[in-house]
Amino acid sequence: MAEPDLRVNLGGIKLQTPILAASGPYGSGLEYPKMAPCGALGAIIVKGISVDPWLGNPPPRLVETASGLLNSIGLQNPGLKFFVDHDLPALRKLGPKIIVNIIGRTVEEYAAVASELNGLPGVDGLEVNISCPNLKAGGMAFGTNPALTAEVVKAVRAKTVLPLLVKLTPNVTDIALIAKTAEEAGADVISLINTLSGMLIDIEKVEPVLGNAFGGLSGPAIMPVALKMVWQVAETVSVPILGMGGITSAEDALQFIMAGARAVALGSGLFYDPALPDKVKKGIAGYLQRRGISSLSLIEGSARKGDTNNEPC
Amino acid sequence: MAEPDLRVNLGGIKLQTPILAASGPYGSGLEYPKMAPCGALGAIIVKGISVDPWLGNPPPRLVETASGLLNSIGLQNPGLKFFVDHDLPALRKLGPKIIVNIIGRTVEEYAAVASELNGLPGVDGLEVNISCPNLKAGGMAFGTNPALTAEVVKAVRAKTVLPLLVKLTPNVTDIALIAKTAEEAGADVISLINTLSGMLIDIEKVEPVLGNAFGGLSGPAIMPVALKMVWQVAETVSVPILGMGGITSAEDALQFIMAGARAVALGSGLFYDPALPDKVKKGIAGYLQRRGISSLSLIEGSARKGDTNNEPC
Amino acid sequence: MRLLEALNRVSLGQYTLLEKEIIGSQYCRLVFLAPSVAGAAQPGQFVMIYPPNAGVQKILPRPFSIFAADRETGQLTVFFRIIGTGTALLSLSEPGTELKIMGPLGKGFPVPPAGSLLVAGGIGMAPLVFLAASVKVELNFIYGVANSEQFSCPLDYINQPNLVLHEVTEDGSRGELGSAVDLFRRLLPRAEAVFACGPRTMLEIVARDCLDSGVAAWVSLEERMACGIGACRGCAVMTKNGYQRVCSDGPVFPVEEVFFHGRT
Amino acid sequence: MRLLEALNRVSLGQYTLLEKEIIGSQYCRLVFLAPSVAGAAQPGQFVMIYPPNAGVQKILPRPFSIFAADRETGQLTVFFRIIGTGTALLSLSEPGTELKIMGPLGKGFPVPPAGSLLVAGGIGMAPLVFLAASVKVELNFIYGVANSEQFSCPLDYINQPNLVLHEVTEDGSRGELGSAVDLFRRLLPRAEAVFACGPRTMLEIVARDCLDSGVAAWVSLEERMACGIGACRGCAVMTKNGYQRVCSDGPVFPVEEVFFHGRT
Ligand SMILES: Cc1cc2nc3c(=O)[nH]c(=O)nc-3n(C[C@H](O)[C@H](O)[C@H](O)COP(=O)(O)OP(=O)(O)OC[C@H]3O[C@@H](n4cnc5c(N)ncnc54)[C@H](O)[C@@H]3O)c2cc1C
Ligand SMILES: Cc1cc2nc3c(=O)[nH]c(=O)nc-3n(C[C@H](O)[C@H](O)[C@H](O)COP(=O)(O)OP(=O)(O)OC[C@H]3O[C@@H](n4cnc5c(N)ncnc54)[C@H](O)[C@@H]3O)c2cc1C
Ligand SMILES: Cc1cc2nc3c(=O)[nH]c(=O)nc-3n(C[C@H](O)[C@H](O)[C@H](O)COP(=O)(O)O)c2cc1C
Ligand SMILES: Cc1cc2nc3c(=O)[nH]c(=O)nc-3n(C[C@H](O)[C@H](O)[C@H](O)COP(=O)(O)O)c2cc1C
Ligand code: FES
Ligand code: FES
Repeated sequence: MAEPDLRVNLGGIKLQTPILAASGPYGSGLEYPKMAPCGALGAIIVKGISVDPWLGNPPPRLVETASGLLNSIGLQNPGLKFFVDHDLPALRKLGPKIIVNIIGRTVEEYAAVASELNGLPGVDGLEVNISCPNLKAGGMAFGTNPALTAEVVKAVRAKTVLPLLVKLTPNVTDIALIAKTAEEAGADVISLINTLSGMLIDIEKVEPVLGNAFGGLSGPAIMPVALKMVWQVAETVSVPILGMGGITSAEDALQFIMAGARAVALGSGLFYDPALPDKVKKGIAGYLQRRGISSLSLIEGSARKGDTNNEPC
Repeated sequence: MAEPDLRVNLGGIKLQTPILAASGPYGSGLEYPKMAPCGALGAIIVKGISVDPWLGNPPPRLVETASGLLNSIGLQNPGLKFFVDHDLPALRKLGPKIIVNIIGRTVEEYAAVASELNGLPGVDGLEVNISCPNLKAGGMAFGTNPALTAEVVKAVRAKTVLPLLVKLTPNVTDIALIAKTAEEAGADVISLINTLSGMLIDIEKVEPVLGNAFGGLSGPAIMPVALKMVWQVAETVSVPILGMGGITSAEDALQFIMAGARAVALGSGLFYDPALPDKVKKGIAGYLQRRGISSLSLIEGSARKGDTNNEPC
Repeated sequence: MRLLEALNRVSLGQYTLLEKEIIGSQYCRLVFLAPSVAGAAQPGQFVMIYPPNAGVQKILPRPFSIFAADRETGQLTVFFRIIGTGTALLSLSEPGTELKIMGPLGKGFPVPPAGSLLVAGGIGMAPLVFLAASVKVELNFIYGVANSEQFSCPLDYINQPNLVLHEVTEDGSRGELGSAVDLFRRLLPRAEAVFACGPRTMLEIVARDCLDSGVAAWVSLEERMACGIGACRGCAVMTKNGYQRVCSDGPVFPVEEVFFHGRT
Repeated sequence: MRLLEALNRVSLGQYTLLEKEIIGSQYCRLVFLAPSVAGAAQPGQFVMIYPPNAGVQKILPRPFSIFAADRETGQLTVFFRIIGTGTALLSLSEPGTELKIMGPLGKGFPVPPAGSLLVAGGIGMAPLVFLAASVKVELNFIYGVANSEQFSCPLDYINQPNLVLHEVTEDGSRGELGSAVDLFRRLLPRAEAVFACGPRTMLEIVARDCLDSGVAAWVSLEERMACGIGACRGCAVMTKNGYQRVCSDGPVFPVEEVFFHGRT
C-alpha cells in the first residue's frame, strides 16, 4: 500500500500532517527545532503573544504531578513587536505552518494583536486563547462565559481574515455551549483543551508549591477529560476541531482523531519526549497502513457511530 | 509528646479519625473490613442508595488511565429496603460512624431516601450525591446548576435531622458558587470532589472503551484539581469540608487538610492499597508528632495564610 | 455441587518471589512463598498482584488465576501472558524481592466428576491446570492455542496420570490441527461435565452446546477489576439474575447463569 | 569573560550506562558513553536525563550538572543525590542499559583566573569539580557539607595538583568544623574571582559579600525545569533584566544579575 495521506485542512490552513505543536510548551517555536527536527509538524502554534510584554508569574512556576504537570508561567511573553521583528522572520524559514496564539486582558487588547498580525507574511492563522482572566470582569476567564466568549471572538474576527482557531478552557460546566458560541461568533476551528485549574501544597513549607498558588494541569493525567470534551464538541459544532491534552503517543493521538478531532496538538508530551512529533507521525501512518486506510481523514470521528449522551453519575 | 489528637467534628458527626472511606470504592462497607481492619476509619460512607434498586451501566465499567481510573458503574445499588434490612445491621457493628450516600433521579426520590433513613439507628449522617442526572431536566446533573442544587438540598434537609453532607461534582465553572448555594440550602458539610467526566477510546475496536462511553475519572491524576477546589470552597463557605480526590498517602491527605478540609475521604486509593486508611492515619500522626503539633485541627487550612485569587491563564 | 466461598480467608500481604521463568517471548511463570494464600486456594480462584515499581501510574492490582498452590510448601504459582505494562513490570521482578498480593479471591470450580471435560483456550489453561491437578478422577483436557509457540504451559504440570491431554493448534504446528472448539464438539457427547476458560467466543460456543445437550458446565470469566473483593461493582457481567460481580460472585459461573440467552 | 553558548550543539540520544557507583545511602555516580555530549560539554552546563521505567507517571526529565566529561573516551559523568522517584529510578539502572539524555544544556562558567575561589555546598560540588578539573591555574576549593557522611565526592576527582582543597563540616566530623560560608569569608580577601554552587542561603551570602567587596563572582542556580532548552519559560528566576530562564540564560549567572538586591 502507498503511504497513507496525512494531510488535513484545518479551517482553511492546509497542513502536511495533522500534528501541531501546542502553544506554550513549544515556546517561541525556535527553541525545539535546534534540537529535534520539526519536519513532522503540520504547524507550530507559537506561545501566547500580547500587545505589550507580559512579565509572567513568580517562581516556582512548575511542579510535576502524578502523570501530569502543573504550570503557572503566567503567559510571559516579549510582546507583539518583539515577536514580529525577531521571531517571525526565523519562524517563516522552518517549514511548518505558523499559527500565533494571541492573548489579552481586555477585548481591545485581543483585537489589537489580531489587527497587527492580519496580513503579515508568515502568519498562517491565529489561535485565540480565551482562558485569560478578563480584567474588566474581576479576573474571570473570558472562556468561562458565553457572552464574553462571543465578544472576544467577534472582536478578533472583525480584525482578521486569517483562519481563526478559538482555544477553550475546560474549566466550565458546559463546554459544548462555549464551543457553539465560539463557532457562531466566527471561529473556523475549535481548539481544546487548555489546562485544568489545579494546585499542590508543600506540606513541609505549609504553603502552595507554585509561586502563584494556582496553576494549570496538563499531561497524560488529563487526557480522558480532554477526549470527552472533544467528543462532546464534535457533536455540537460543524467546524473542525484541534484536539489536545495529554498526548504522549500515536495511539493517544488516534483516540482524539476517532473522537472527532481533525488534527492534534502536542504539549507537555514534548517534555517527555522532544522527538514526539516524529514518533506520532510514524505511528499514525503505521496504524493506517496496517488497516489499509488510505487517508487519515477517513477515520475522523470514526468511534462515534452511536453518539451518546449518557452522563455517568 | 503524647499521641496527637486526630478527632474532628464533621458537621456534628464526631469522628475518631479524620479519615473516611469514600462512597463507591468502599462498596456497601461490608466487603473491605473482611480483609483489612477498618479501625483507622472515622466513618464509612456507604455506596449511593436510591429508593428502588438501580441496575447500573453495561460493562466494561472500568478502565485504568495514566495515574487514574475511569468508571461508569452507573450507581448500581440494591435499593433502600435491602440496605436497611441487610447491610445496616451489619454496618452498625463495625465501629466507624456510618454515613449513607443518597441518590435519586428526581428531587422526590432524594427526599424519599432521606426521609426513610432519618432517625434509623446506626445512620450517623447523610451525604447527598448531587452528581446524578436529573430526569426532569434532560439528564443534566443536579450539581451543575445552582437552582437545582438548592432544590435538592432543601428537599433533603426538610426530611432529616441528621448531619447533612452535600457532595459536589467538579464538572462546573464555579465550584464556589455551588458550594455556597448548598451551604445556604442547609448543608452541614461540603464534600468534594466527585469524579471528573472523561472517556477513553479503544483504537483497535474503534469505539469507546466503556460500555457507557463516558465515565468518571478518579485517582492521583485528579488530585491537583480536587485540592484547588477544596481551597476555593474553603474560602467561600463556613461549614467544614470533606476533601477527596486521588489521595494515596498521608502526605496527600495532609495537603487537603492544609488547603482547608476538616477531614478526607479515600476512594480509588483503596484499590491501590486496601490498607491505606491505616497508613494514612499513622502518617498523619507521625507528621504532627515530628512537628510537635498536638491536634490535627490546628493545621486545618494552615497553607492558606494569604488566600489567593490568582487564576493562571 | 457448591461453589466455594472463601472470602473470609482472603489475605493481603507481601510475599517473596521464589522463582521466575520467562517462557518464550510472551509468557511468565512466577512462584511465591505465600502459605496463607496457597493454603486456602481453590481451583478457579484468583489473586490480585500489585505491579511493582509502578508508583501511582498503575493504581490497580492485576488479577491472575491461581495456576498451582501447594499447601505443604506454601508455594503459590501464577502463569500469565505479558500483555501490557503491569504484566511487563511483574515479569521484570527478580526472585528474592517481595510483592504485594491479595487472595485467594472469588468462587472457584465445583469438584469435577470422573469423565469431565476441561476446555482451555490459550492462557485460559491456568485455572484448569490447577483444577486438573487437584482431583484424582479421570479427565479429558483440551488445550488449544493458535500455534506451537503459544503452548506456554510446561507439560509436567498437565501430564498427570488421571488426565488425557488433547493438544490442538490452529496451524497444526503441534498436536491436532484445528481449534479447541472442534475438539470440544467431538468430546462433548462423552463428557460428564464441562469446565472451560478461554476467549469469550470460545466460551459462548461451549456454553450454547452444553446448554443444548444438557451437560452441566462451568466457565471462568474475565472482566476489568478494581477492588477484586466485590466492593466497587466494576467487574459486572450480565446474568439471569441481573448484573453480578465477576470477582466475588464468580469468576466461575454455571453456564446457564451467564449465557442465559446465548451470550452475556 | 564570556558565558558559553552551546545550544546549537545540543543532542538528544540514547546512551549506554557504563558504570554505576552508589555512594553511602544517598548518592549515586553514573558514567555514560556519550561522545557527542561529552565532546561539547563545558563546566557549569547540565544534562537532562529521562527517568527509565517510569512510563508517563514522571513526564519530566531530570536536570543534572555535568560532573565530568572526557572528550577522548567520550565518557560523561553525573553525580547526584537520591532524593525522590526520578533519582531513585536512575540509581536502579544497571550498566549496559541505555538511557535517554539531552545535552549539554545551558551556559557554563567562564574560565576561572588563577587564584579563584570555588565554593561548593553539598551536592553543589558537581559542576565545580568539573570546572576545577578543566583548568590548570591554581584554585582554592571549599567543599562544605553537614557531616562526614555527606562527603560524597571521591577525592581523586578533586585532589588535583592545581587545587587547594578545604573540607569543612558543620559537625566537625571531617575537615574543619564550620560552614562553607565561614571558610568563604576567610578566603574571600585573597580571591581573584568566586564560583559557587550550593543551597540558596549559601549563595545569597556569597553573592552579597562578593558584591560588597567588588570581587567578580558567578553562581550556578537551580529551578524546576520542564523543557530544559528555553522554550517553556518554566524555570524563571528574577534578574535585574526581568525573568530569565535558568536552563538557557543560565544556570550560571554573574551574581550582580541575579542578586541585584540581595536576593532574587
Ligand atoms: C479473574 C481473572 C483471572 C485472570 N487470570 C489470568 C491468568 O491466569 N493469566 C493471564 O495471563 N491473564 C489472566 N487474566 C488477565 C490479566 O489480568 C490481564 O492480562 C492483566 O491484568 C493485564 O495487565 P497489564 O498491566 O499487563 O495490561 P494493561 O496494560 O492494563 O492492558 C493490556 C491489555 O489488556 C487488557 N486488559 C487489562 N486488564 C484486563 C482485565 N482485567 N481483563 C481483561 N482484559 C484486560 C487491556 O484492555 C489492554 O488491551 C485474568 C483476568 C481476570 C479478571
Ligand atoms: C541545572 C540543575 C543542575 C542540577 N544538578 C544536580 C546535580 O548535579 N546533582 C544532584 O544531585 N542534583 C542536581 N540538581 C537537582 C536535581 O535535578 C533534582 O534533585 C532531581 O530532579 C530530583 O528528581 P527526583 O525525581 O528524584 O525528585 P522528585 O521526586 O521530583 O522530588 C524530590 C524533591 O526534590 C525537589 N525537586 C525536584 N526537582 C527539582 C529541581 N529541578 N530543582 C530543585 N528541586 C527539585 C522536589 O520539590 C522534591 O522536594 C540539579 C538541578 C538543576 C536545575
Ligand atoms: C508550560 C505550558 C505553557 C502553556 N502556555 C500556553 C499559552 O501560552 N497559550 C495557550 O493557549 N495554552 C498554553 N498552554 C496549554 C497547552 O497549549 C495545552 O493546551 C495544554 O497543556 C494541554 O495539552 P498537553 O496536556 O498536551 O500539555 C501551556 C501549557 C504548558 C504546559
Ligand atoms: C468505582 C467508583 C464508584 C463510585 N461511586 C460513587 C457513589 O456511589 N456515590 C458518590 O457520591 N461517589 C461515588 N464515587 C466517587 C468517589 O466517592 C470519589 O468522590 C471520587 O472517586 C474521587 O476520589 P478518589 O480519587 O479518591 O477516588 C465513586 C468512585 C469510584 C471510583
Ligand atoms: S472488582 Fe470491584 S466488585 Fe469486582
Ligand atoms: S525549563 Fe523550559 S524554559 Fe527552562
